[in-house]
Amino acid sequence: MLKTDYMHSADLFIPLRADFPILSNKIIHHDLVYFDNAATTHKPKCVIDAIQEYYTKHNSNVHRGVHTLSANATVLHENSRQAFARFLNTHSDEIIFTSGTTHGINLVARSLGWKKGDEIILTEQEHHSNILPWQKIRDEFGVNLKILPLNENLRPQWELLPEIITENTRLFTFVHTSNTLGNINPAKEIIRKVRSLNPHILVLLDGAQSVPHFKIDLNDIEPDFFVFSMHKAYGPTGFGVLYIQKKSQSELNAVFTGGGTIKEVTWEKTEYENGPLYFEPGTPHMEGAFASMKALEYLENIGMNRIFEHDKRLTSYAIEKIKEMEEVELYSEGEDICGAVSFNVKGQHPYDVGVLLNNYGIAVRTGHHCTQPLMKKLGIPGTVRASFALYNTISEIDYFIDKLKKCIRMLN
Amino acid sequence: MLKTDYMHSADLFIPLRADFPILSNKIIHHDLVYFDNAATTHKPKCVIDAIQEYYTKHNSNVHRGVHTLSANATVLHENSRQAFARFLNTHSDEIIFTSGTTHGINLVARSLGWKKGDEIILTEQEHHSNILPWQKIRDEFGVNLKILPLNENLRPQWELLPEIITENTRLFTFVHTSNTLGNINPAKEIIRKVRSLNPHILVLLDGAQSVPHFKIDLNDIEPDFFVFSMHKAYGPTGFGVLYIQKKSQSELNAVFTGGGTIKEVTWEKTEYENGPLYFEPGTPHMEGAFASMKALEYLENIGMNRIFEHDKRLTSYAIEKIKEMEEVELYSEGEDICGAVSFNVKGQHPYDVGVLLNNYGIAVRTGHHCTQPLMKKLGIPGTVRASFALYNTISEIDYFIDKLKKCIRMLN
Amino acid sequence: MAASLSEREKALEEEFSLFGDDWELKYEHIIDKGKKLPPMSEAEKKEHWLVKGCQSRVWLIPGRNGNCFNFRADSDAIITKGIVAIILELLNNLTADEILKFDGKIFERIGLMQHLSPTRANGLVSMINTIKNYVQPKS
Amino acid sequence: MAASLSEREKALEEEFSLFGDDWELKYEHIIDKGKKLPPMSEAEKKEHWLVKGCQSRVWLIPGRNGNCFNFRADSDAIITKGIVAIILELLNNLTADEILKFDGKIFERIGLMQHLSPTRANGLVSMINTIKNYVQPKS
Ligand SMILES: Cc1ncc(COP(=O)(O)O)c(C=O)c1O
Ligand SMILES: Cc1ncc(COP(=O)(O)O)c(C=O)c1O
Repeated sequence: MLKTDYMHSADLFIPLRADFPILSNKIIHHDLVYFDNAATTHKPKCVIDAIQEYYTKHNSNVHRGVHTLSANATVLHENSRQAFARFLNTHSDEIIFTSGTTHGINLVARSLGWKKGDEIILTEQEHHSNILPWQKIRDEFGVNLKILPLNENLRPQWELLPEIITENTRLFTFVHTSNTLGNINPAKEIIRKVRSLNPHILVLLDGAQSVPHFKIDLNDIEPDFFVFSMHKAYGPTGFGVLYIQKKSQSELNAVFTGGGTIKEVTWEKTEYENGPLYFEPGTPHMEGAFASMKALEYLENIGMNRIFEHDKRLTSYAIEKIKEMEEVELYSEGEDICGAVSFNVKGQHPYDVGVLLNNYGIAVRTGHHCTQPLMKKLGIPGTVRASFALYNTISEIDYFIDKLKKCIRMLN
Repeated sequence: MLKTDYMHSADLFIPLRADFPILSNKIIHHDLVYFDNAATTHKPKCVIDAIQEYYTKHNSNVHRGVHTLSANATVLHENSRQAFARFLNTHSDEIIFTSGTTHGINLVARSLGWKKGDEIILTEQEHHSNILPWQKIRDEFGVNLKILPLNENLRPQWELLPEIITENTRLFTFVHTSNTLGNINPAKEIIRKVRSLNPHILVLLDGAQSVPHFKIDLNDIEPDFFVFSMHKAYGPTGFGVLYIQKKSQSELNAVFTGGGTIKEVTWEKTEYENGPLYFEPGTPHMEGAFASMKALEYLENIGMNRIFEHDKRLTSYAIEKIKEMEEVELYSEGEDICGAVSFNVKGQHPYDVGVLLNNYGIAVRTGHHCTQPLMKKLGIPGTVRASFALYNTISEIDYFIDKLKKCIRMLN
Repeated sequence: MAASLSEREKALEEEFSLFGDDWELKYEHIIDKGKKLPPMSEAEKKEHWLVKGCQSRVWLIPGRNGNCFNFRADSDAIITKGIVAIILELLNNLTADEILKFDGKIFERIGLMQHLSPTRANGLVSMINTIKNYVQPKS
Repeated sequence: MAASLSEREKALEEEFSLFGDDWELKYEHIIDKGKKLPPMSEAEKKEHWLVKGCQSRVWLIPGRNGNCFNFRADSDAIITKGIVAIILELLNNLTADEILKFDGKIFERIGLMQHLSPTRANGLVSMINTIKNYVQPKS
């Protein structure tokens, strides 16, 4: 019953596999089964072609050029900003182009002014990229870093928020979807709750793992800051977005600066641009903006809701199958998991499992997934993580489960 | 005589035009004459193909993956670092990947610790990207910003260095080749001189406009920091290099941090990686590293010395021709100019000249070229800048001069 | 009564249609319009009247004439000045309602711009926005 | 006299050639070697002996036997432990000179790694470097 259901939904996506040229590669004589999508996804042909198109037709430096190529490149660049605004249901003057999630978080951390005694709160699920920048702020400015601990189901203990949030809390930051566990945090409700406790708190939402899997409506979620990387969402490397809510933009004093950010420069004083350009010093990753626009169009054509449905069913199917194996300890359980599943083979190191699976052409990630505090909480060195994308299939999961069983036999 | 000479050298490069697909585009019914190379260069087919290859064969997140795709991607990524080390005659553990020149300069500015009274010296020729980061440091830390003024030939008055450098001078930064005037500063000699005046001074060299035109031997020049962008050197956008001399690396406390930079993270304390990884938080622009490696190979195959000869002759030829026109004021004069030539039509705004030239298919850049202090010194709102690449030809310059004359007639 | 915006745009299109595809003639015509636009005095060229976001400098001084608006403008670049002259031709002596309808697309139709790019180089979009900002009823 | 490094590498190649292209057999063999390597006591697994840069933890304790070196090692991952076991088989009871010649390429030849990647996941390069560091004559 359930199975047929999964099959049905997943089947609809099978033709899309043809859009991803890399999938036809062989790994050690096996078809590639790529379950490392939370690390980076592959790119559809339309995105790869867009890059080629960019360099064979449009390449030119944006913004100040009067010649045709430059004017066109500028239009394309700003069209991309508008595409992001549409994709995220927000305004283009809130879309700042970055080189990725990590860059976006650092930019926020460094561009906010801090004073001793300010508090930053984050959860025990965060990725290093959403921990280390705040640790540095703590160490340099005497800011307090407070951790919202996880409960036994490995979800943040939201009910502790009233205790942990004070009038000194300046920023609350949390991951939208955990890259290790795959659980989706109820961002909209949490943000409302946080604001009800202290209306001045700035909220940063780390969307690195949510953007690839479901529709993001920033107008509805209302974070102050939202960050993600396009390489994890079928787009090119080196490109990401930092959304800054219009009314929070004035809180930031851009930490990096340079060409393109100014109205006027004299030795004494510089008058800066308003809006996104203020945060985008230097020549942008123009190819990245163009190709990302095509990636968004690709996703919109399929429909983020359908992608969510697909990815969710795949994830649930994987969870169901893994749960049937008693040699396996599963860390990703629950209705709110989408995209990534973490587990270990009891008594075995995740590295061993990963190496053996690779010999069957199956690419999983093993290790701490840049969430060492979470690993510490779990008391383990790492996990095996299988993470899914729109081109993955139910039969790939079946194959993976079958080979996982073989690996377990080899290791015992 | 001279002319034949020019022709000869330039002719040798004409076949290379076929490597650049964008050059066959028409601009308003004209062949594209692209003289905006100092803003960004076009990409040879091998670089464009490399991007396609990356995404159809190699794409995967680097560093910690145990699966084959990830291990291979890591090898390619580190091969690229080695290619840069070879290209610049230095060591791969001194090559830090950035998103561009501007990013590299900001990274240095923010990663050095500053104290009140420290001095930073820069020249009056600098690009905004090498001014604004230091202005911010000045304003935040009470550091003194000192300007090395230009002489009447628009060259920095190096002879003032003994006066301007003191024991409080922490950093001296200067442009290797001016993006507006095209003059090459004698970096090696200047750096020796600076160090002889104060051996503790850190020196940052802005190589954005030198890397595309001549061989850079960092082992010989010996700056502490060297920055450039690959998009100006026939490579992809969003990718650049910050070279940090090994012995100066310990002076920096990386300002941005996140995934990939650590050995171990706990809530209390983080143990960071040594070397380049420490400065490269987040998923790198892996496509950029791969394609850049191909760009370097392309340049090495032609030979940087031959490229220099070609670009220099083109530049000298353009200067010679412009000087023959008495309606034109030339700002780029001298034996040390390579790659870019700035001028104005007397009594006319550079914008008007640029717009008209564009209608003949000629792409020049007009405006302040992100060097407003230099414009102020010259007392002009901007210049028309023609800048050259290896695919430009003597006959393109002839065409440009011919059309420039037409534009002047139209404007008068 | 003054001609409506659409009538004026139509007239302008006809005026430019004479030049066919010959961009040199078109630009000579624009340069000519620029030259004919009365210059502002240096005293009038105040920072305050500068339109932000053009590569050349554009000064724009608003004025009223009953319900209608009357702008004066100048630029240090002659082509920009010609474009400004056209904008004034099109918009001066119109009411706010009419002016707010102006979308600048006419410049595409007469073949002067391929598209109204958001680039800061040609400040057309900035000029139009500045004008609209002046005439917009303030709440 | 103990066999030289190249003799040992040759023997190892022959040992693995039996498995042909069958990676499952190869890995079973490595896992077997890992299991047979005597474990360290928990007390010995000190932070100090950890090899940096492996995804699994590897402890490596150096020892000497006259001119020759003698390492003991352990890992929390069994495949890594198998690889460590091979390294010890190859290098133990050799002189510094011999050990410094070791380049790890044997692992490519026996078909265990496609190339010795600088990735931190498989810490092979780190292990080799750590060992060489121990035996390197200190100046
Ligand atoms: C001399 C110089 N420095 C710095 C830059 C900034 O380079 P990017 O915009 O690639 O960061 C440029 C280019 O615009 C330049 O010409
Ligand atoms: C939840 C989360 N946050 C942040 C990051 C960092 O993203 P990037 O490496 O693209 O900067 C990642 C991905 O590694 C992630 O999964």
